[in-house]
Amino acid sequence: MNSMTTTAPDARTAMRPATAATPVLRVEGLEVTYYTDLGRAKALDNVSFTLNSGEKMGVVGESGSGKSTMALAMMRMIKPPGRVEAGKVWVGDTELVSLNTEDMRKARLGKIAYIPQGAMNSLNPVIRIGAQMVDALKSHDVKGSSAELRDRCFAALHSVDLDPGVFRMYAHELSGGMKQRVCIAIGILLKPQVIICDEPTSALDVVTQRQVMETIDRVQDEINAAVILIGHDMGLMAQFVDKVAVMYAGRLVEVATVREMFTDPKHPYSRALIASLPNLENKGVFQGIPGLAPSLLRLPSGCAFHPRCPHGNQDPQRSVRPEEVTLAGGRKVTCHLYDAEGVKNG
Amino acid sequence: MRPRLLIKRLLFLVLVIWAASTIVFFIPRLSSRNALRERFAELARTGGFSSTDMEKIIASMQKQFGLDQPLLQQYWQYLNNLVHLDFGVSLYKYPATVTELIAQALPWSISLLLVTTILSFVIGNLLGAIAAWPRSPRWMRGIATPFVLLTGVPPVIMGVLLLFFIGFRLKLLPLGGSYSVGLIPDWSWPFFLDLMAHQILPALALIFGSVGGWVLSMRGMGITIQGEDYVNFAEHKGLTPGRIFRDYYLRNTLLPQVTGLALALGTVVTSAIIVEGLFALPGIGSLINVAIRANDFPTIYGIVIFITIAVAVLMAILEFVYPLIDPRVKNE
Amino acid sequence: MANLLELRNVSKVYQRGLISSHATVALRDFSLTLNEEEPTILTVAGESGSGKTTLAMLLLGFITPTVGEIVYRGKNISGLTGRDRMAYRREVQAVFQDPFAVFNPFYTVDHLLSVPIRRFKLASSRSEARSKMEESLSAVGLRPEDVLGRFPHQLSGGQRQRINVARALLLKPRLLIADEPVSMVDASLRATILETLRNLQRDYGVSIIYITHDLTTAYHISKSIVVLYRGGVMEAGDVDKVIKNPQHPYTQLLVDSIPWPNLEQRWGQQPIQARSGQAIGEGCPFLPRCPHAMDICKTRPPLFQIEPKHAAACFLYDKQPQIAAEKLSEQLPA
Amino acid sequence: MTTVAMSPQQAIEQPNGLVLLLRYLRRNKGLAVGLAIFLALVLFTVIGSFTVDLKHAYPLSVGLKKPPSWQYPFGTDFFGRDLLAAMVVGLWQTAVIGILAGGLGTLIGVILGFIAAYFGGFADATIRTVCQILTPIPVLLIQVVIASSLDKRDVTIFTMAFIVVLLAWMGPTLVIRSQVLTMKERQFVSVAKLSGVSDFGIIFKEILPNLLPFIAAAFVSQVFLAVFAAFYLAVLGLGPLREPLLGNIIWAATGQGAFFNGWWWWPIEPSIGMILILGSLALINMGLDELANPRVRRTE
Repeated sequence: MNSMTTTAPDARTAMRPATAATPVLRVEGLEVTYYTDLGRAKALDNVSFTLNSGEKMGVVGESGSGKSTMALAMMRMIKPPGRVEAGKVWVGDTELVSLNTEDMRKARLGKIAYIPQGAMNSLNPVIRIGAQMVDALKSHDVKGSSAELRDRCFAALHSVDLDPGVFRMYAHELSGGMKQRVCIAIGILLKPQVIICDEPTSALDVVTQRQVMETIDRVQDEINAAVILIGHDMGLMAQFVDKVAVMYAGRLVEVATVREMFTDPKHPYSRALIASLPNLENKGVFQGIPGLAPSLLRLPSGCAFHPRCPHGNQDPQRSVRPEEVTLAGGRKVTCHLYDAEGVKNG
Repeated sequence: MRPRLLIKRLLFLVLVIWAASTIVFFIPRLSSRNALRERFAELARTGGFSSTDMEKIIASMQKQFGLDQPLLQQYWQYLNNLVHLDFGVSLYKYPATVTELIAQALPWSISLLLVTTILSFVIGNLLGAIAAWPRSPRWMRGIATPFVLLTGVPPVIMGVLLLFFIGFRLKLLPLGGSYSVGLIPDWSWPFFLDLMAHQILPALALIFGSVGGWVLSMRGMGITIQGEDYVNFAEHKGLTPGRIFRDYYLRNTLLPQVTGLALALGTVVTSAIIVEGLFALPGIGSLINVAIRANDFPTIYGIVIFITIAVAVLMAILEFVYPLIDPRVKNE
Repeated sequence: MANLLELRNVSKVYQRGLISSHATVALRDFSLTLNEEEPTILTVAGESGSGKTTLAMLLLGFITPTVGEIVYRGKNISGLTGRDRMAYRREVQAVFQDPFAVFNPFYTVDHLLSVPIRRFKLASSRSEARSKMEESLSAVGLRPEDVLGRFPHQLSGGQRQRINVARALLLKPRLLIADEPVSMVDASLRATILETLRNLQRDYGVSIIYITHDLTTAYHISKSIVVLYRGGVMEAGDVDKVIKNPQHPYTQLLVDSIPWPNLEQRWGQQPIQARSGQAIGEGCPFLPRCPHAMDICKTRPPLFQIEPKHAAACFLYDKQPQIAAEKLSEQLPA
Repeated sequence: MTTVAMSPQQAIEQPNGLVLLLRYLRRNKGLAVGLAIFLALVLFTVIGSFTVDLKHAYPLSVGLKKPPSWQYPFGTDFFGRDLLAAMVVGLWQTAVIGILAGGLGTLIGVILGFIAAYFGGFADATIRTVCQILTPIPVLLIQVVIASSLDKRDVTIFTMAFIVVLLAWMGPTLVIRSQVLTMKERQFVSVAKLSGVSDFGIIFKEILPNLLPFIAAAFVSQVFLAVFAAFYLAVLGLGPLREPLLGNIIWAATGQGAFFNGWWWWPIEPSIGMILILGSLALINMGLDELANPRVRRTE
């Protein structure tokens, strides 16, 4: 039926050299609470996962599910009224949450880089692009003459296939796609071990989007970093990431490889999400998810998804908060349906 | 700046000056008062002048001043003089023309006006920037409120208070005048120091009057800029706080403030008029002060137009300079 | 019965600034006919700057065409006044993209529904107006008591976009312009809103023009599609034929760049050339980025009929029969 | 195309207006202080006008140069005015000038601003150019020219207010115009058009309500400028000489060298009065600015 390309599905992952599976990123029990005027909202609730170098993990979920909060918490950029309550974030052998402000500042871009969503105005409008790259290098005590620093920037621009001439240009002279690629170039200047992309292409056209995603893919191979892609476009996840984490109401409800997630989703919310996606096969079939995302200020009792879940109106779901369990093959899910089946994570 | 824009800018400048001079020309003509008659009436009251043949003198004076010609004719003549920077003759200091008076008074005022405008610009903006910057210490952030109260203190009141407490009670600084009596003005260092001593209090009065405005506008601008994505991304890039403050925050907040500089000069000049009068400084301020008291209309109008020209020219210059400091504007 | 709406060779040119002669052509020689008997869902697809939003503004009468005319029931819309104008307003409505911007922050969300009811006199009494509002809200899956009386900032983006769609349901126009109705809404809610729009067409005979850059949802909801690039029609026809068997090089690049949500459909075979900035003259707008560029492409390619209900404006198919721009609608299945 | 990262849906009932206002004031101390001072002044004037014989505010009504005492809580001046009565009348007159000139200036500004922004084209071009031409002209000096050409005898508070408003309307016109221009492009105006609302309906029902904070801020700053200008003219001796305007009292005091003759209370009291009026107006203006500009408000 599909006259589209027919390369083997997992062609990409098979080609990757089998690096020792030492997790370059370990997040343990991360918790964030916002003390708003209207009450306390637990935006992130005991989130844990690991990521190996060279691996790509997608984080999906509805708005308000805590995706961006997780990224900000890992970068320790949560501003009042929010506060990181607990948890550890290990990048290689450094633990970020306990670092002092100066070391954490150096760790940003040095060990863990963040590519912003609004690339449109993430670049300083009144100084040249080059100056915004060199000051990042200098802030991380990178020694060298201005020529050396400039060459280093040229290399970064080249790896995101931007003409070195961009070094002397201003932000308003670049297109949306070019601005996003400059942000990526800045992100890889110090060859960080982890790169977090917070919906990097949501403001771009579909053709430019593919261009930017290919750039991130190539850049990741060059510096062998782990990449976290935060987004809501499941199609993008299918095409780009190795494993997918689904978040709901501040909790990680399922983590699985992209093949497992798309062919055999376990958690009812993941299943509904996959089913609702417009696809070549199911033209004219509309399967929305009933109800609305819960308010973090007044979470439903028991499992937060129970009001919208087909299995939701029974007992454990309504009253008891499910714990995360590990299923066969390392998949993780947080749902009472699998309490018996999985191994409790303690 | 493309030539087309240059011409447009100069044309605008001429228009502003024309508007000011037209307003200043017509308004007094509308009112019932006759400047000359009042001037002589006042002279007659102070004795040494018989009022009988006053009407004849006034008539001859009016003819000599061309006041008896039709209004439009006068207006045309008036504009013609204006083009040659001739503001007519001062009634109060009769033989001297207004232009000469201004030329004499200007050097005294220039130093006071420029220094106070620049100082209040720098201090005001720096304090405003710090007040809005989240990282600055707690008490610094509350600095805006007292300064806002300061904008409520007109320079003349500040002048009176300073004059009384510092000048009169504590005798720290001279009470007025531009330099101590008995000193001969020359380019020597002691004279310069003495001159400066006399300028401190008036300058303070003027600075206090205008610095609050800068604090307020900068604080609003600072809060808006610091919410921008590029400041956020700068933090994500792990830049040192100093660099973020200087290159990302200050640079973007200062630009719009510069455009307000020319207008600020206009306001400082108007305050200087009273302060110079209060401290008996021989600048433009006291010149117009005396002219008002003496109903010397040509001088008043001459100075008003002169100040408008100065402000308008300065605005034009700033307009040219601005694209050099803000790259976004260059390729307009 | 005159057609509901006709666009006859409509072009829109924006003159940038008085001085500079540089004019950008937002929409070039676009013709379309919609009649009331065959309500349809037509997708107008394209990247930003393709002219799709300009077309929406033209249809809504917010801007006037530089060339050509838009005719509503036989009368040119720019000349409509009084009762005719209100009738046009009543029958041509829109759903906008940004759920934040559509609500006037000063009023509660009811304002968005109560104003049209009052202005178009859809209800004789307050209670009838209230019941009409509640009926349309529940039709989009919202409980009226959760929403009515609330201020926009108190509701989530999803709720607000549903009220936006409820407004269209309430008015039951003859033509609904949906300008990116689901692009700012979560995936889970997207299907519900698209289904409501589809039902609007199927059950109430409302023609819908679905304006988007997202071909996956376009394929899912519409019957016919027109692909725009820099103001020109590149390809048009039955949505199944155009998406599954794109002919114009630009459409091929567009379809190939769609991240389909299943692992069998890999993307990324078509090489991308950076989008050049300089203004193209008369020739095919895609010339600077086209892998099959030929000399003849410097002149304007007309529409060629590739198969029934499927046409593309590209000289690769110059052996196929030519179609005049005015006949575009014949390619679009009802 | 970005997902709507909205704050979670607030299911709880929003606290009513008064609580919100108090909470906003607690966070925005400047506005609170400003309002407090302003109310105090209003009280002083209202109570004063009942308890004090206002005729004493004029020359030769009481003993000369008496320091503050039980009989004359604010003391008397060189011309035999009871300064307490003078302050009450002076504050009242300053308020009249301020509100009259400020109100008129804002009204003109709103009308011209709306006409220029909403109907655009030729009207917009002329209004905008006129405003831009008049901006560099130092307003106070022109007011000096006007005042000095009027006959001293027929200068009353109302002529003062008129002089002040003559050149004060450009500011609000440009501010309101730019606000209406941005508001006009907003999508809820397009939706209103689609709902059959007429041009006037859009101006008064859709755009105007959202501009109230800006108009309020413009009004307060106009009152501030008007009071400042009236005071400025009075201090130059161009005000209504007989009226006990605060500016006049200070002009008379400095003229007689009150400080040097030991009558310290004579210039101090009107100065404090003027500082309180202008200071409170400036604080209220700052508070309203923040209300009008949500981003500025967010960080308190």
